[in-house]
Amino acid sequence: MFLLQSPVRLLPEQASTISGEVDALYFYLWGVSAVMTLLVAIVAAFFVIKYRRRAPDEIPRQIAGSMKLETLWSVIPFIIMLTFFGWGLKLYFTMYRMPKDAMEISVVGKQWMWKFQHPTGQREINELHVPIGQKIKLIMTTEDVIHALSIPDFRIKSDVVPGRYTAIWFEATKTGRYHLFCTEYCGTNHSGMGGFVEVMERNEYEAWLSGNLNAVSPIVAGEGHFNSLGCVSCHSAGGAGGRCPTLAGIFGKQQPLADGGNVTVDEAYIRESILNPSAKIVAGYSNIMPTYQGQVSEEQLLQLVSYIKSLSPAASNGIQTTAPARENNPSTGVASPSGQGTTNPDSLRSNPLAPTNPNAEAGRGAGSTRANDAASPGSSRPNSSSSGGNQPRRENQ
Amino acid sequence: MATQTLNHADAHHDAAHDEEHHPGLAHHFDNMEQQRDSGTLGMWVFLVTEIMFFGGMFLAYMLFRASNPNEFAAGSYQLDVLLGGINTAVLIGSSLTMALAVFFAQTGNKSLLVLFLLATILLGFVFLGIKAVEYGTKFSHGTIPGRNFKVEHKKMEEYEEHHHGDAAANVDPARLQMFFVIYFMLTGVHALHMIIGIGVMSVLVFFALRNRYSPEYHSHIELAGLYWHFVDIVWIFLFPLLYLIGRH
Amino acid sequence: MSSINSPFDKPFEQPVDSPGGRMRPVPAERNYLNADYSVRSWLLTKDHKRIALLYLFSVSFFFFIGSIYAMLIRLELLTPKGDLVQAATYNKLFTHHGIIMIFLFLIPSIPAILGNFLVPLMIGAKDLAFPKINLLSWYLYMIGAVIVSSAIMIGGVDTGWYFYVPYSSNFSNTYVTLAGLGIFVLGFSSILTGLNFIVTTHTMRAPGMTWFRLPLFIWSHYATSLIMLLGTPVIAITLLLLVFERTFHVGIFDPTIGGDPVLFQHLFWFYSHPAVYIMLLPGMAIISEIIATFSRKNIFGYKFVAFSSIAIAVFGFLVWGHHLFSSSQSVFAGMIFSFISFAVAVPSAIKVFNWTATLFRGSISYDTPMLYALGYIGLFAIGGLTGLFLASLGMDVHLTDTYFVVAHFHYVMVGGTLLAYLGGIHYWWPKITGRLYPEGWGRFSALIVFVGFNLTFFPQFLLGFLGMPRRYHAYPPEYQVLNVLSSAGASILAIGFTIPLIYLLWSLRYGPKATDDPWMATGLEWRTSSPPPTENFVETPIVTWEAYEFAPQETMKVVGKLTPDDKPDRSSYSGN
Amino acid sequence: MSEHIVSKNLYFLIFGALMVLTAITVGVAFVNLGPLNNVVALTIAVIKALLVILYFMHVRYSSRLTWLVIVGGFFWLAIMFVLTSSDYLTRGWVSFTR
Repeated sequence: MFLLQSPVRLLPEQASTISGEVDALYFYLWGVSAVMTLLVAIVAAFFVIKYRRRAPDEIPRQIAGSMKLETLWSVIPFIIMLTFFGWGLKLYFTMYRMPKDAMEISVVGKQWMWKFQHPTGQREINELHVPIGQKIKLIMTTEDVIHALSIPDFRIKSDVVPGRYTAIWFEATKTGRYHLFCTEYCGTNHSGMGGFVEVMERNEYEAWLSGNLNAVSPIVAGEGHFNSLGCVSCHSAGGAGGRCPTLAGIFGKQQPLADGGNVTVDEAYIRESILNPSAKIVAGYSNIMPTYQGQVSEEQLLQLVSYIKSLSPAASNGIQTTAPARENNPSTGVASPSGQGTTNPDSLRSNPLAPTNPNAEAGRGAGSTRANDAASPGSSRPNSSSSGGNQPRRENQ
Repeated sequence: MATQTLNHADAHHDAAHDEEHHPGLAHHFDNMEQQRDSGTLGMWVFLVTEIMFFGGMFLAYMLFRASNPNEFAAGSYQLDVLLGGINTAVLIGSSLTMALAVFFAQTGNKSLLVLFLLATILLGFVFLGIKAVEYGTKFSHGTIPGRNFKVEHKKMEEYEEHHHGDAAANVDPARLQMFFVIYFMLTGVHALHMIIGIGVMSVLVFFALRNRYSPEYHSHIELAGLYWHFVDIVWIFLFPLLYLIGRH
Repeated sequence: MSSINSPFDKPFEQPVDSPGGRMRPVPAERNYLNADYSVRSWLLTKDHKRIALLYLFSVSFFFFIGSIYAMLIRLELLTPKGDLVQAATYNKLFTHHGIIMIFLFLIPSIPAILGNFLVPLMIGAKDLAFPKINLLSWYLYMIGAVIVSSAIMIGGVDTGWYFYVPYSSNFSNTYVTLAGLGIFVLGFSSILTGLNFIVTTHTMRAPGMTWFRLPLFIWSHYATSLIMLLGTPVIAITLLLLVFERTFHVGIFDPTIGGDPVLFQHLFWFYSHPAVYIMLLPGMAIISEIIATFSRKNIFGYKFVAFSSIAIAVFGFLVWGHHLFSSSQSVFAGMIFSFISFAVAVPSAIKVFNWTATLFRGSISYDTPMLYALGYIGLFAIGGLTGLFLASLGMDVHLTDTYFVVAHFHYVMVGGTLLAYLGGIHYWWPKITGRLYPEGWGRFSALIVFVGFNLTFFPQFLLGFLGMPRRYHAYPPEYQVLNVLSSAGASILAIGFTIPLIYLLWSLRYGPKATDDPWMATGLEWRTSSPPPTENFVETPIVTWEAYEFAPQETMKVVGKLTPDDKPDRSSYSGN
Repeated sequence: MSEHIVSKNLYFLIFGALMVLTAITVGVAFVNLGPLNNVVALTIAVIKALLVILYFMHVRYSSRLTWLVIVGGFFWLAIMFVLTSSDYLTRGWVSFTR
């Protein structure tokens, strides 16, 4: 009982929509494992006691084996394992198939910090503020070594690989502060590379966003890079492509390639085309684009990707921030940063999901020890230290 | 008492018994055939590990070529197909001399055995010499992977001219380096195997001159032959994969 | 003495001198230990038994070094803050622990010590097929060990034992190159051991020792050798590429010039997952022998157990991608790898069930090796089943790179392999040294190890599910209680490992002399003297009985007469 | 089983075949066959390797065990290639944008 009453937790919080599913599989797996281990242990213990040696030189009657039994204990475990496989696969698809209506937050890992940028342009380091009840997709890459972003209470995790984009999504179901870890060993201060995810009520999130007025949305920033790097001189965003393919409306579509293949335009392809333009040439065009390897940082790349995505309204992921951003800043000319901080919260407020979300802790968290202090709206502001489990945990730096 | 003891010699064939006194028979083997079979199997098993060893690099080759086809073609174009071709012929020739050396070991012709072993060594050195010339050219142009990697512009222009009008044939110089990384790793490790082979064969020449081998006992020669042919096979794959892509 | 005895002459033919039949004095005779006492005769020996002892000393030494690192890690993790050592030091601690335990202890432990000692004895050969190569493999091991140790001593390595790029290639400032080269050399040692076992099993079997009369120990070692041969070259070339990348900055794994860090992971795990079975299969080999001997029963479903070893070796090569489920590997590949990973669990399950069934109607004694074997079955079951958690795609995402993984593979490696290793050392100790260890102390320490082990590693399952990441120098305070439990268990475990060290050394001088066959076991290794003579058998044995033939006397075959099926020709392997 | 001695003439014949195949593979490389270039080059290389293995290395006359060892070696190589490719070739199947 000591363990249950102490600040020790034995189970992580169920704070996202998939937590429950993962836990169900987990308990199923433990259940089967316990039954099988106990079966073997009890049977073995019974034999060991019942058939203990009674005379030093006794030789028991020998038994060769039984085809029937062998088949039985090969096939039955295999069938049980197929359920593990199927259930795990289903869950995996849920985790890694990205929802269409998610809010996209870009993540860049770096020894030893996490940098986040919200669609409205706010940046954070090692803290991530997200609204409750909103699907959130993290598009992630790294500036140096491999990291992995893990939020145990949401049961999500993915490696962050240099030169690639990976993504995870979640929808938080409970306000509070949750640990955010780097789980792929990344060097000296690996254990210091982490922080907290702060899940807030919708209105608090908006208030938090509006407290940060000079933010530039990644789309606008991307457009800035698009102009300053000279991309615009060739890939004129209006669609009048001459030597270069137009970028309007291509995202999510299939593009025919010069070598006869096809490519689906996604984040990875845009990235590759900026850094290694000769890799996949669109049919009908020459390989005249220079590489931008070394000239753009990972964050700038993510902003360029956001901008190019915003040129394809049909394919863009229907997140609230994308459309207003583009409308307010027609793609001619440099964006006005001042408009951004205010427009987007407005658009958020117009979202039907926006008002207070009732599902927070009503049906959940029965067995959790942290629900009480984390769930009350007042305590979920950043830096509000609440229970023992929520204290900032590192000493160094 | 249910105990079985057997006279040692009874356990074996008479032939085996005769062979027991062969000076080449190690104490823990019963007869020459068992010893030779063990050696052959051991060498084949070793060659399987070599397949896997080179396999890792071939896997890297496949994946990188798939992701950088133009760069690999352009890199291949910068290698000297004539020298590569000559080297292929030299190595196949050395395989022939090696096979003949085994033949003369089997038939007990000592002087021809030594002659063909020496011929194999010589061809090995010719191969390495030509390889050194190729490496030297690359060094002089700075086409060495690493921080100071330089593109050989003359060859690049030639290549682009060769493919003029073909949009997909343009090359990212930074990724051209990847071809040369693979080229140097594969040919370098291959050359290292050649050097080891030459060393082994030199020892065999020494032993052969001291009359150690006979038609009954020559498995060293056979095993060295297996190894040498394996090195030849690796090159048979390296030549088209490194020298002959992007020629057309 | 030392003609070839049938398995059952002793209990029936010879009166037992003392209770338990242990005290029959052995005349002082020539054996492999007293044949020559010079240092040279040890360092240049080609006797597989002496090489096994060389391995025993060096491998045990590194086991204790690795354990010290483990203790330091557990000490640091007593408190949430990183207060005992600095983060950089901690990273080196777990890297050294991993490298030493995996490459210097677990991989060579059972094959190179007990395998080396027993494979020729069990198949009735005078030695391994290539004694010089066997000695060379020990020297390569020592050279590799010296290189790795020097890397550790001049500053250490901080990349984790798996050397993931680009951290190891472009970022770490520690002695990665040296450590990589050391492991490269160790790999060749491993390859040569495997090569020797394969060839020996094929060509050196005694007359009448057909494939299905081989002890299961041999089957498992054969399967292990397959993995050593087919996997190790790949890690060798991978580390070579890493060293190249690090030295010349050539970018094989560097994405900025077209390289791919995930390729490293594929190549690395192509070896390192099967390497898990290099560590596991020899443990299973020992358990099969112990279970049979101490229940006096032939192994239930011999052929299933034999082929399950081969199946594990083969399937083990098809599942490496389950280490990459959350490493941006494609979802489709993840699906394939997950499916095959479940398939590899079936042969493991078959072994566990067959061992359990072997106990049925046996004559079970509670000697130390048997206690270790029974502990093994339970812990391996837990270790194996928790492996299924990690093979299940959606579950793995949450659990990978947490302490759950740490707990899982320690259950398999320590609860499995290490227990089997200790059981095996006890079981064959009389054969190796000619002395008996004190049974009471043996049972006591087996119990301590079992308790300490579970206390150390079971809390780590809970920690892992809570989300505590691996390789963390400091951790959130709510994880402390479980970490304290784990550290407490580790100190019990340390005691459990120290007691055998003491009493085994003690027994070398004071232990009662062992008979040829103190356990009434069946294998050929018990049909020669303890310790065996240099040539293993005074006369070449002829095998006419099946493996584990604990037959009552009246139904026993007349031993020594070859039936038409028994081919006495050792080289009959070729062509069939 | 005594060892098989291959005649000298067969060695010369194989040598000739290998040289001819080398010439062919070089010649074909200068003709543009599209993706077929790779197929032809690899096919010729495999044929050459087989000739060397079967005759120079005497595998044609060797025991079944030797065959098994060789086939096993290449089979394992294939495992490495196929399963690794199963990752690289299917990366785009589940894209993050969908």
